[in-house]
Amino acid sequence: MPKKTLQEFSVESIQILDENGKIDTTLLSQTDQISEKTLKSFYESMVLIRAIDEKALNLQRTGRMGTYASIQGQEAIQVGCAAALQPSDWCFPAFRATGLSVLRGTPIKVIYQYWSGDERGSEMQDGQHDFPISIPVGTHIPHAVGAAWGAKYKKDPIAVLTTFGDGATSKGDFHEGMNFAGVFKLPVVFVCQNNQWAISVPFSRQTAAKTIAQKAIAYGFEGIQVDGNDVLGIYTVTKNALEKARRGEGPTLIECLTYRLNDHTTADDASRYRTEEEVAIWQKKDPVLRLKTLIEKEYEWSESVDEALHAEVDRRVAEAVDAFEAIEPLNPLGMFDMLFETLSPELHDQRKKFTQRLGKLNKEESK
Amino acid sequence: MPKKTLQEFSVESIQILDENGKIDTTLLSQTDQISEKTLKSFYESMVLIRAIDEKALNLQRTGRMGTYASIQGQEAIQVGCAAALQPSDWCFPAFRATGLSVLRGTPIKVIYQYWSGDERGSEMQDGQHDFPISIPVGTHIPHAVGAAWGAKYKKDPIAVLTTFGDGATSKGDFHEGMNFAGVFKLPVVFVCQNNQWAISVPFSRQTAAKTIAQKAIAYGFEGIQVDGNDVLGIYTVTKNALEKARRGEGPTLIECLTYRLNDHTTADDASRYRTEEEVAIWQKKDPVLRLKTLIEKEYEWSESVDEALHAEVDRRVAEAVDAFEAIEPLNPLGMFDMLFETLSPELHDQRKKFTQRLGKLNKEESK
Amino acid sequence: MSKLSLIQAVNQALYHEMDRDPDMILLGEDIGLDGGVFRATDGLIQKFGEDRVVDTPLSESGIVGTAIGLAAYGLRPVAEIQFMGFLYGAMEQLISHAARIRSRSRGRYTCPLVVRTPYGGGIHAPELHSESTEAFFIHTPGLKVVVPSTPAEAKGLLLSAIRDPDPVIFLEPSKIYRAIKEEVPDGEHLIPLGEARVVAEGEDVSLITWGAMLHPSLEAAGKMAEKGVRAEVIDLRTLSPMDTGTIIQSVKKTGRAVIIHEAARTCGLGAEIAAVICEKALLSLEAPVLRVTGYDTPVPLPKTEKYYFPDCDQIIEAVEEVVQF
Amino acid sequence: MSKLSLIQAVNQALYHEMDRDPDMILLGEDIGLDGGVFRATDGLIQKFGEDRVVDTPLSESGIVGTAIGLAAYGLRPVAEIQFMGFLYGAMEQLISHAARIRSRSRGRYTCPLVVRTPYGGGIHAPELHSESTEAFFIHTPGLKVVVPSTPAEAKGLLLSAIRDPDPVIFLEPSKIYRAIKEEVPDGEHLIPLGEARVVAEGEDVSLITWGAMLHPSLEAAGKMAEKGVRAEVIDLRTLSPMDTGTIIQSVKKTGRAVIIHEAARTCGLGAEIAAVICEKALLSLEAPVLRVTGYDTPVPLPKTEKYYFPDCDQIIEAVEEVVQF
Ligand SMILES: Cc1ncc(C[n+]2csc(CCOP(=O)(O)OP(=O)(O)O)c2C)c(N)n1
Ligand SMILES: Cc1ncc(C[n+]2csc(CCOP(=O)(O)OP(=O)(O)O)c2C)c(N)n1
Ligand SMILES: [Mg+2]
Ligand SMILES: [Mg+2]
Repeated sequence: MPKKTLQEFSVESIQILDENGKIDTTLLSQTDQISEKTLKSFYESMVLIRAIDEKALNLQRTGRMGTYASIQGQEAIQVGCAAALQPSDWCFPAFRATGLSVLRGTPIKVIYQYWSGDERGSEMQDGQHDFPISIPVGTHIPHAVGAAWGAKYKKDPIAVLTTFGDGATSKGDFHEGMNFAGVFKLPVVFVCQNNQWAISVPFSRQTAAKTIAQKAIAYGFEGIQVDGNDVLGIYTVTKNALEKARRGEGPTLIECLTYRLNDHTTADDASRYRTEEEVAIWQKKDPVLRLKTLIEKEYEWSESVDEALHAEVDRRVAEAVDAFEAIEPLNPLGMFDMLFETLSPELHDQRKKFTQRLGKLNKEESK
Repeated sequence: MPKKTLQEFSVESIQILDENGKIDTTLLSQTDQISEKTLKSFYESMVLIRAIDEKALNLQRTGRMGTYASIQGQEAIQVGCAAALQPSDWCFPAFRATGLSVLRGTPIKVIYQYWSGDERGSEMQDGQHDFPISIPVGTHIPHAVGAAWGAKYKKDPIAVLTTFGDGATSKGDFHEGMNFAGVFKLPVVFVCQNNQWAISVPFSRQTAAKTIAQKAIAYGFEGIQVDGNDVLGIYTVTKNALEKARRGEGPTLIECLTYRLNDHTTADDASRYRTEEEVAIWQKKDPVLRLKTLIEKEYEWSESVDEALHAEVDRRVAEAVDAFEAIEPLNPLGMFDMLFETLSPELHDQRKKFTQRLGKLNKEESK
Repeated sequence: MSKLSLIQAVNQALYHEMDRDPDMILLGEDIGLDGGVFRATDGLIQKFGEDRVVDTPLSESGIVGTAIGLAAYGLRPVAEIQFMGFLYGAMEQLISHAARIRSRSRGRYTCPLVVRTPYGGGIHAPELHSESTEAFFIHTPGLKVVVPSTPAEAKGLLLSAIRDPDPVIFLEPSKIYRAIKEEVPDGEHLIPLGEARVVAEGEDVSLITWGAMLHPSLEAAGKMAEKGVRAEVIDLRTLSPMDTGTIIQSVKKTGRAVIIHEAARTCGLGAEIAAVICEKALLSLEAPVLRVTGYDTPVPLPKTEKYYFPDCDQIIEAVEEVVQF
Repeated sequence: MSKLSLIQAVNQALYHEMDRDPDMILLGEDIGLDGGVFRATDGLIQKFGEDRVVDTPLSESGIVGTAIGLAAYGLRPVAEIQFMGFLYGAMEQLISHAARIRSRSRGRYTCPLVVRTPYGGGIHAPELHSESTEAFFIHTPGLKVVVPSTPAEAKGLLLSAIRDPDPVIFLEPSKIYRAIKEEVPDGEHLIPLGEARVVAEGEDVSLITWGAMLHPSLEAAGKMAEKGVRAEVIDLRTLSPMDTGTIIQSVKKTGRAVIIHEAARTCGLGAEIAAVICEKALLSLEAPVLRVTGYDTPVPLPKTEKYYFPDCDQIIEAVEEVVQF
């Protein structure tokens, strides 16, 4: 055997709902059928999370919120993943996942709190098995893997899902986490929102690999690319991967190829590094429009129904903004009280001195 | 395009000299012919580095040297790589590379110095472009990549080679280094000595991938497996990869599938975790024997010539041991003097106090 | 009670707690069949199986990172890092995550994780096998740092560390893994975290130390006693949070302090101790607070490593200096 | 001379040195067309091209690790890490390698690498964007640590850092990137590393600080002057190696010291300074050495971050305490 082929791999790409709002029924029927109701609820979710995002940008612009990372263009991924997940599954999102968090149960108000720099914005609802966002890119991936390991150890019939960007795949944590998942065959699904930019760094500068999906080959499990603006493809692929995970058949890497339509965050100016033409191309592939085209065609979704949906969504968002703006100030003592289960004497001392200082500061402020 | 194949990959394995000492001439002739002289010099090198290794084990056992990591079973890789490298190339070996270092120019004495805990054991010869060994597994890989980047920047017509074990591929540094090499298309060759164990951890626990070679797919460049006990295969593949690198065609990952015949180090007891049967199988694949069979058959390499070679090698090693044992003690002041180009006042102070202490200690010892 | 070495006491503590708590799992490199490079986990895979004693890939950040996930999920992971010098690869996971999981999630998730690692020098091992950079972790809010100095201490502190609801870096002085044997209580043996131990009482000078350095400090105290100088010797045990009360009380009594640690001098824990003394007991001080420490250089390789670590003579010199000041 | 902000001064220093030294290259995330998230490298890719101003993958350990290789190969890499909190991923490369390349290779290879990173808080950014863990690097033998406090200082110190033959961590106080403008010398402007600067002379108390904290310290000194207390204000500039001489000289004169830093209190550089004072100037001390610092907690998110950092009032309180002691 002087020269032999040891292994052959191929990387596949899936698209169920194309850019013109047309469905590939063969692929769809391989999985369970997606009902009219489900399709409409996907669309409603997308409209909702886009409205939340629009409002966040607006709150930031008007000085009522801090730096914010828009999810526009990436709604299909978040809706597809949320729909594929069970409530009992655990979820470890990266920061560009506002939609996913909302659909997993985080109140809109809490989202705005987080981006306004209020620590209560990281609080989870009862029964919501999500990790709060953390900022260092990619470093939450091993946590998802560890939780999946815990679930496997405890024989809990759940799966874990984590999201991250294309940039995150360059970090050592992506590698070490993926590798553990493969070695221990853990029930975890890695969802890469490949929006082709990491702030100003294009995908081609992030890796010489043509796809993120093929990176799974390095870890001995399956990777697949899906059109990241196709909610049906994402839903189907993610659901299959989660079920496979729950069956004990190990991890999957899903690359959702998409595009970040807005600046990286409100602190960024994308015109410094990418062209309007490129953005325009992707604007035409908008995941929300695409689904709208489908339901208009297939289920007689009318403009008036659509307007009613938008009105209802706007009302919900406005309500959330009111609630957000009515929040009582954050107690700064949390800095001490949330750190350990029990305060050490030294921290107790620091806390005491801080309380005195706070008293003075508050007095001055109220003057 | 609802479902399409984006990419196809295959992982190949090369063997030129098989386990019975037979050469595959088709593969060999694809590259430049390897002359009788070269083949014999490969064999001589292997005998030499095995003798150096044996002596190191002996020095350790008799308390004249510290912990040592044997290279037995892995000689073909080190001889093949050394032969493929040009003196002007740079080399970043991991710790299991005694043979490579010797063939790159490190005096045998200096090898023993290193493993006896003498810092002068990390010194390079004039014109030897090698980095000293460092201990944290895999973390030297980015340095090799950085040097390759430097060479590319300066348009120096050289390549860089780095070696590491299967265990090293699990570290984030492997990932980050490989990824940079791919993105910047750097002149670097990654040689994994996959000896199938990382101390007691078997390859199957290191990664779920079937090969290390396929990990290159994640970084968008070529990976290839070669029989790690076949010096001709290694030489050929490595030489090609180095030439490709020097031509500006980017990096290559070479997985040399081999086996560590001895304990991990002299501080290890491999019988705790692996079977004698497994070791026996690999003893039969010994790279030195294999090459001997070939030259015996093809070039009438006789027992008497072989004995003369061993005698000469033993003489060289004995000479090196004498030189090693005659070395004057290491000056501990190097601790301060080697740290920065200029000592800070505080370090100067510490050095002064240390000199006083040293005076006292030396006086006591000489009593 | 049985007479155990420090490494045996660690092994016994792990055994005891795994037996008691089915949610406790061990993970690390070579901790399974090999029993760990120092044999801390010897026999545990045979007893508890390979789901609970898990050999991992060579991946320190992966070990700590997944252990954080395990802990948050509700397990009690105890990770072994083969040497402290390899913990540097996991710093981001420790600083940015282990230390912050509780506060970031506002108490919803916690991180009851123990990272055990051999630390300190004197074992004639290669570079980065002699690290004592405890100060990194002490300076990281959200982590606890514990260092035992004897076998019985090791068992009692390790059990408390494992049961602690927050992340603990547990540093085992490898130099004395086998150097001392002492009676170690069988079964439950808990030493509370956060309390220093006065090992020897004295009136003239306070020697403040921890880990392997306790032993030359005691030796120095013994020799000084012969010369009529009565040293109080404090073993800190928990470095973070530090038992400032015991330190200050002692220095107020003795008026003199010498701090002994292996770590590099600048910005080591010795600095913090001196600063606290200088802040809280200045008026009691009859002499400068001295530090006997490693140098501000990497630890040399085995041939000359002995010159790096504080020895009994240096401690005596410092004590004489403060006594004669 | 032109009036520049600190970030402009950094930009000018980079420009100046790249123009002078063809072996200098910049690498980091978003430093090319984007000009860096704070615009430190604005315009440089246009001038020097994309071989010399290199956007890298999102990979801090990769950036530092390859920069070490670049430096050893003979280039002068200046790496930008986007925020100090992301440097933790590169700790192993810094501690185990950058700091040791010269000594490990016995001087054969060196590591003339500068790692620039915005540091400190007060910019209303998310978690881990407000770190000031300089003590980690000060405690690492083999690294130098430099922190400028004004635009002119930034230029002079950065140029020296780049020309230094050993690795330098260059921490830029992001809070004052744009807060102050001052005259910055055009062209060559070198401030030697290792020398502190006495910003204000005084007889009654020494305020020792660096980076952004210099400004509230100066403000406090000004207010105290109105009350007749003359504070000497020392800007350390180079934290490692530290200019102990200037500190001791000042404290011997004033008899009182207050150290101000943003970093968490325990095991911060303030501890080292207090310890050095307590060792070398004890008899001159007329009051305890006080530290005004961040708390031993992570920096809160923007809503309450302001409570974390030392302010003028706290400094004044500490000064009053030592003066009235
Ligand atoms: C470890 C780390 N390095 C740098 C940053 C700064 N940063 C924040 S987001 C980002 C780009 C992330 O790109 P990607 O992973 O593709 O996610 P996307 O923003 O596109 O959703 C960078 C560099 C960070 N938060 N963490
Ligand atoms: C970062 C790091 N972790 C752990 C160790 C301890 N250690 C030394 S060698 C080794 C195994 C290395 O395995 P591999 O990379 O396959 O190389 P091999 O020893 O087989 O040549 C380990 C775990 C180390 N030196 N560095
Ligand atoms: Mg992206
Ligand atoms: Mg191996």
